Amino acid sequence: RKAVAADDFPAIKSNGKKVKVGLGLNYGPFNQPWRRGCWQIAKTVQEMGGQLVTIRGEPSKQSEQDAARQLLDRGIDVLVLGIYSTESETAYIVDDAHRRGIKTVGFMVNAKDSPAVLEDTWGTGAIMGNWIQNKLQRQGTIVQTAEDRGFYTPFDQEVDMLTLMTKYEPRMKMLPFMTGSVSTTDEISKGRENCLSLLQAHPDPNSLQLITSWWWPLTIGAAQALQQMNRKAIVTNHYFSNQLLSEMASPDSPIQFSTDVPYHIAGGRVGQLAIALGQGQDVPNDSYMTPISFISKDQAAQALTELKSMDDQAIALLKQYGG
Amino acid sequence: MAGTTVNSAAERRAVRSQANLALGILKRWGTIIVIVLVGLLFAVLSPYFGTVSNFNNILFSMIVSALVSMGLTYVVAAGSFDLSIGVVVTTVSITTALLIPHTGWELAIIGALVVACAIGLVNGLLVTYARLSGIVSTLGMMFVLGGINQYLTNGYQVPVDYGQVAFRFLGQGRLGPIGFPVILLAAVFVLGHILSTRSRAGHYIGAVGDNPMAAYYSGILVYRWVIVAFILSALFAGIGGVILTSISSSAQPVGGEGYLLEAFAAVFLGATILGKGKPHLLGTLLGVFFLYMVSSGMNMVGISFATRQLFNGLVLILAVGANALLNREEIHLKFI
Amino acid sequence: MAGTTVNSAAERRAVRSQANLALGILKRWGTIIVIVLVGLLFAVLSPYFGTVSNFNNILFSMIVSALVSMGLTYVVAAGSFDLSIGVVVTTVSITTALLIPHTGWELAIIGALVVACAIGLVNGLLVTYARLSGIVSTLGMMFVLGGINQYLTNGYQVPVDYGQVAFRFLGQGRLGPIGFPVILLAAVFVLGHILSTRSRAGHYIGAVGDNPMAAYYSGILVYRWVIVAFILSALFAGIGGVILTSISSSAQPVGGEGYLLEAFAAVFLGATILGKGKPHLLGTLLGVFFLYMVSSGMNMVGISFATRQLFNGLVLILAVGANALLNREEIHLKFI
Amino acid sequence: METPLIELREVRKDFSGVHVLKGISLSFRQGEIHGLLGENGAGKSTLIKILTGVYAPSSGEILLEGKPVTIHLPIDAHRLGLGAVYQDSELAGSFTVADNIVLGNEPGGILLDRGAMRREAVAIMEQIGLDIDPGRRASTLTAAEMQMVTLATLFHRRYKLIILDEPTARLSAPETRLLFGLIERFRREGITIIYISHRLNEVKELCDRATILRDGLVSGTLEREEIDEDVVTQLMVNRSSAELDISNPGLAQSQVILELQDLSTDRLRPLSIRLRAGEILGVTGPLGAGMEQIERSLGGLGAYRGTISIDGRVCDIGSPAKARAAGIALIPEDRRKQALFPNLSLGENVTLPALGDLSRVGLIGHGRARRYARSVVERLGILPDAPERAMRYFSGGNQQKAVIGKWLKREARAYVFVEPTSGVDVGAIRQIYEIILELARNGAVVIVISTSVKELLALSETIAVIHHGAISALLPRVKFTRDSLLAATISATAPAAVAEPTAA
Ligand SMILES: Nc1ncnc2c1ncn2[C@@H]1O[C@H](COP(=O)(O)OP(=O)(O)OP(=O)(O)O)[C@@H](O)[C@H]1O
Ligand SMILES: Nc1ncnc2c1ncn2[C@@H]1O[C@H](COP(=O)(O)OP(=O)(O)OP(=O)(O)O)[C@@H](O)[C@H]1O
Ligand SMILES: [Mg+2]
Ligand SMILES: [Mg+2]
Repeated sequence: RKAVAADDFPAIKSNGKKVKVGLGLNYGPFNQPWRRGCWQIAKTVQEMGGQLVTIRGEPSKQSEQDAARQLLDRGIDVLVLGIYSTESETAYIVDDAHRRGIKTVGFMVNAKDSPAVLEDTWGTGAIMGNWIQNKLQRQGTIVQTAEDRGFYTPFDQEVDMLTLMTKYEPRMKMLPFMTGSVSTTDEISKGRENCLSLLQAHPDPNSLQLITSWWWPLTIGAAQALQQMNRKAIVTNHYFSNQLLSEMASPDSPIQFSTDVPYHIAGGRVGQLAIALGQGQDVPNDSYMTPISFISKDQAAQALTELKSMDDQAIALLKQYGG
Repeated sequence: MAGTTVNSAAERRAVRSQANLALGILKRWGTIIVIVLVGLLFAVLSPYFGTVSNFNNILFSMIVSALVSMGLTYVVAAGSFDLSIGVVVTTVSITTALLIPHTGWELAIIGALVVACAIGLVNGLLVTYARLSGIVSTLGMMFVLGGINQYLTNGYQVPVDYGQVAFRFLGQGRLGPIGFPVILLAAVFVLGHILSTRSRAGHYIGAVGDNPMAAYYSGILVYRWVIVAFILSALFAGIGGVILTSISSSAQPVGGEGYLLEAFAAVFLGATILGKGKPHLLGTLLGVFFLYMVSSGMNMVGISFATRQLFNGLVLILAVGANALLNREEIHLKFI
Repeated sequence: MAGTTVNSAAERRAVRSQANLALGILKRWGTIIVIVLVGLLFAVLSPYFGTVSNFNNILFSMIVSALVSMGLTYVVAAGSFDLSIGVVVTTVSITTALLIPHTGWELAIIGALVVACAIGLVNGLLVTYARLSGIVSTLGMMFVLGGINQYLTNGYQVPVDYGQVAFRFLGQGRLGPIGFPVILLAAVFVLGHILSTRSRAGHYIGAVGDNPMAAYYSGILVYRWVIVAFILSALFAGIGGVILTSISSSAQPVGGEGYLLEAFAAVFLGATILGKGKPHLLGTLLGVFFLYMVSSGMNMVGISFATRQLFNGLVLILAVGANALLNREEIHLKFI
Repeated sequence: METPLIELREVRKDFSGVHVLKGISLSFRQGEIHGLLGENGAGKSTLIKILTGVYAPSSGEILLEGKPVTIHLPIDAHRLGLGAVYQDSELAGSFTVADNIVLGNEPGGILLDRGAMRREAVAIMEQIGLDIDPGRRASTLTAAEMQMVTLATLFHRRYKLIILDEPTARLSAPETRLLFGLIERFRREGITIIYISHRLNEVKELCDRATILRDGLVSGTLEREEIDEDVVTQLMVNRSSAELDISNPGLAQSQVILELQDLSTDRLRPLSIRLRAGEILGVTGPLGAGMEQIERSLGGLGAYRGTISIDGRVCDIGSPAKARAAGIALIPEDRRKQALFPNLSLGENVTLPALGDLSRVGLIGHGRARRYARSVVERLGILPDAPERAMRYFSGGNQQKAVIGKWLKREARAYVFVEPTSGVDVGAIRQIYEIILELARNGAVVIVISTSVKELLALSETIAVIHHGAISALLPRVKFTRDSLLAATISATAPAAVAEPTAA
């Protein structure tokens, strides 16, 4: 299914002009969605007759910006700006690129004076809220967890969205945000620890109905904690991963609903924008939202197989770019 | 002269003993008192904090961190640093998960711990015979292992079959109210404590850390004991890794690094406990407990991320400070 | 006896000089040779590596890290550790971004750097007069600042108006081919180098770090210089924070912590450079350069994430090792 | 004749290109006490460190009872029955005295038998008449106590050969007696002893033979009866001992500079004394008598009661920095712990206190600093004269010279020297004495706290003997003879002390 705001994406055709697109491969072990995105960018660029120039970096702001600056020296026509650095942080790179006549496009992040494809965080929040409210019939207590605030903006936006939606429901209560440390730590354990003490603090079985985790390792931790204390509560998740989906698929897992950002779709769109920009087609500096995929427990198994096949293709294709 | 030393010694003893009566207790217990007070604070703020089952949860949460920190204690005691312990947890966890399907869980564990010891050995050799700076070489080791972990996993988790009941019991089982891993932790601690207080190894590691030159002159095989310290540190981290694998029925490709800072905090916080002023296992354990107690307490009271960190920091400084201020030796010239 | 001195001394000098010819060069330059070789390797592997603009890129990338590491050098030289430098970058960056709209960029910078010095001062006081362990107290400070950063930003980034041309020039401007911040870095380095080699502060800090007891007996104000070292470290990190704010036209609520490990690697790698065996600013700078050169080189050659880490680690160990093996102290008993 | 216990053949050693031992061939007979003498930096310590596996020789071989042996590590030496107390021996500060005494050879297997450890240590301490609380942390001991504990470590292993590298450097007369007693006992047990010292009289008193090293070579071996000041001095520094004699001509001027009024601490009874410009006060007494209290008070190292005034101004000396500001320079006893920066270069070490004068507009002139360092090194004849070399590479005596060198520049009103010539060779002793007298001549007050009677007689103009924290004798130097002073230091009720304290 698709999200409304995501539907108006322009139809782009290649006018055959050869284009060199620069892309930094800065995904790490936990960033498989990001890799699927890169895969589709590469695929689209190839299909539309463009040439992809990549630099293999590390999953960090620093490395991402380094890669971007290095790409500027590679005779590219278009630079794809990635996910770790915010619009402000890449402004100087964009300015430099434009000075050199290189076009820029943002991938899952806004870029100064450039078009971009965005993760539809608000939509995700809304979808999540929508599902939760229906599920709980708009009454009960819920708690959210995600990585430390400020560490990854989309999470913060989704958390805020859900909090806001809950505010308007008189019979719903949102407990204080449970912060889940950062990706350099053992987030599954962290998620478990947080959830354990949360459950301690709310020993009454119906004092907590639902846990929303916006980052899958924290979700798995939460699920483990529930099992350990054998407590019943619904768990909802954002972001697919093999582990998450296989966990979710298992019947006794409390994970019942999950949203995801279809990076592959976003990647395809970024690829198209890049080609269009490179070929001098006129592209407004607008940001386009990505549709949101969301599944319920019964769809988990199927989603997993899809995901696996996509990952295999992604790895296969990106190998030739040192992925 | 015999005379003079006698009564001077006597005097000193006298002076000391009366001083002890006054401050001694506080000196020994300064940090611990702070820990207890903080605990009470939380107990007051949240009715559910002071419960047995929460105490169990804290213990359960701290297991891996405690093992890593205890291991680090030996290296610090020997006068070096080990930055690779965090990643060792991950590497060993991965090794275990990979081996289980092929060798069964018993051999898998043994194999994984052997790997851990091997890593420790390499660290030790680099720092001694190869004469490398402990910080740089273990940092290098940290990167190397990070890479190896990627090779082993391709960035995916390595699942442990839910059917591995016996293995999963190690991390998830319970004996009565107490989690089985907590018992494991206790056992390891007792062994480690005996090792460091009663055994030759512990004694010599301490001597080397205190004054390598004196140790060397008195015929102690300095290098051997430094290497042993590194092996112990890796081994303990490895045990942590095994238990972590069992707890989460899987091995994650990354994440272990997170234990590093915690471990350092625990060891150096622990060094101030009981007024010892040098790292010791009990102190480290209490240090870890303190850190996890605080974090659990803050979860219960449900305070914001910002306040959480602030509190964390202040309470840490306070705990060490309480003790430092009481232990006023003549001149204080140690800044690490 | 005068006689003997002269000719025995003469002999020794002679012997020394010829020995130098043999080993001396290698000793001094061991690590640097490795650095150069690695550089050449990359230049061979990738046509884009050996270019001026890539060199500029490397310099540009390392600015903040270099500043942080240089600051840390003073603290390590004084015989302590500072784990708060990473977060100081963030705090100062936030302060700058928040102040600019109210005070204009000049005052904002001054204000922010004052804040940095204040943080350093507190660290210094804790470690000296309050007698806290440097590691624990600066770790505590790290948490405290992390909390404060959250309060200041609520986790949102603080933008700097794109209209702040002058301010943004600091980080984004260019003079000819060279980025302006690179020139700033050079300037700070020169000042810092003079400070540590030509000023009394530098010498006293070194003396305190080498033997605090002796320094104390010689009437050197040990505490003062330790505090100065911490202030310098925070100040340098602060300068890094200001430049970072300018480069990214905004202040991020988190992220500075990342510089910490890099800084330690750089300082201890740098200590082995030029066979000094103790931290010095030039060594640190070269150390940082090395780390960033390697990372850039690996970008260029385009190797996988796993290989990348492996290589990183091995090359680090190699660089230090090369030097250690050449500088064969008679007895090696230093393991940090 | 029977095979020597140890024979060294053509032993050479160079430290990364610096040739220190240039082919030493030497043999030690069963059960003899063999003195080893030589100027600072001659290679004595290096030689015995090679013999005990601390360093590896560059070439040459070692024969034990006729059989060639290879000694890689100190533990090998211990196993072969070769024990040593090194010049730079140290204790593990955070360990107890008992732990230190048995360190490296603890009873028990994998697990230590703490009870037995303590018992053994206590037994050893009783055996050698050393009375220190075995439970005390080693870091709380005085230099002399540490030295005695270090000596005690020799007793928990059975040795064929025991090497003592300047054991008396940190001891006062009474402990020296104690030590000689121990050596006597070793001799009776037929243990061979290598005795390194710069004190010829000790060597004369103890040794059956003595070998003199000079500049990395054996310059001669003497039988007992041949051992004689002149010959030895000649062989050591090729100068006659007469040239090295020196004495204080009486440099005291009229005006009082340093005045102590009822100066007292927990371990020092109230003491009042006025010292005039150019006056050199020698202070001595047995270990633990409280000499160190004077140094601690004047150096700002410990709390004191009473007043210390300089040039009539009462000054508060709460810390070394304040002492320094007040114009007092303390040259402490334990050079490695309290005076030297081992990893800084010789140059940096000696220039450190003078940095102020060597800098213009806050910047230190490297050229100036280098020249200054050179001048100091030359003036003290520090060997090797390599200012850029790390301090830890210098020989014990040369390190001591560097410590003195640190204070050449600084114009202080009062200098407090503690054991200024411990471990310094006869040649250098003279130079250091000259420097001290020079300081006095320029109108500074000098206090020399020393346990060497010879030293006090050579330097002092006034001598104070301290017992049980109180002055038992305070007399002009002329009132003392070598023997009377020795007697006075050993017991409080010696003839010299009868004369009522009337000085200054
Ligand atoms: N991009 C978006 N921006 C804002 N809100 C969104 C966005 N996408 C989805 N939503 C909200 O999320 C909720 C579910 O979205 P969606 O429209 O996909 O489901 P639906 O309308 O119930 O199903 P369907 O679209 O079959 O016809 C709706 O309330 C919608 O307003
Ligand atoms: N580890 C070392 N590295 C380099 N040089 C050294 C080292 N140890 C000693 N030396 C040099 O070897 C020479 C001999 O030193 P040694 O300590 O043997 O002299 P010594 O005879 O013991 O003098 P002293 O009477 O002052 O103790 C000195 O010049 C010293 O600088
Ligand atoms: Mg993340
Ligand atoms: Mg010597």
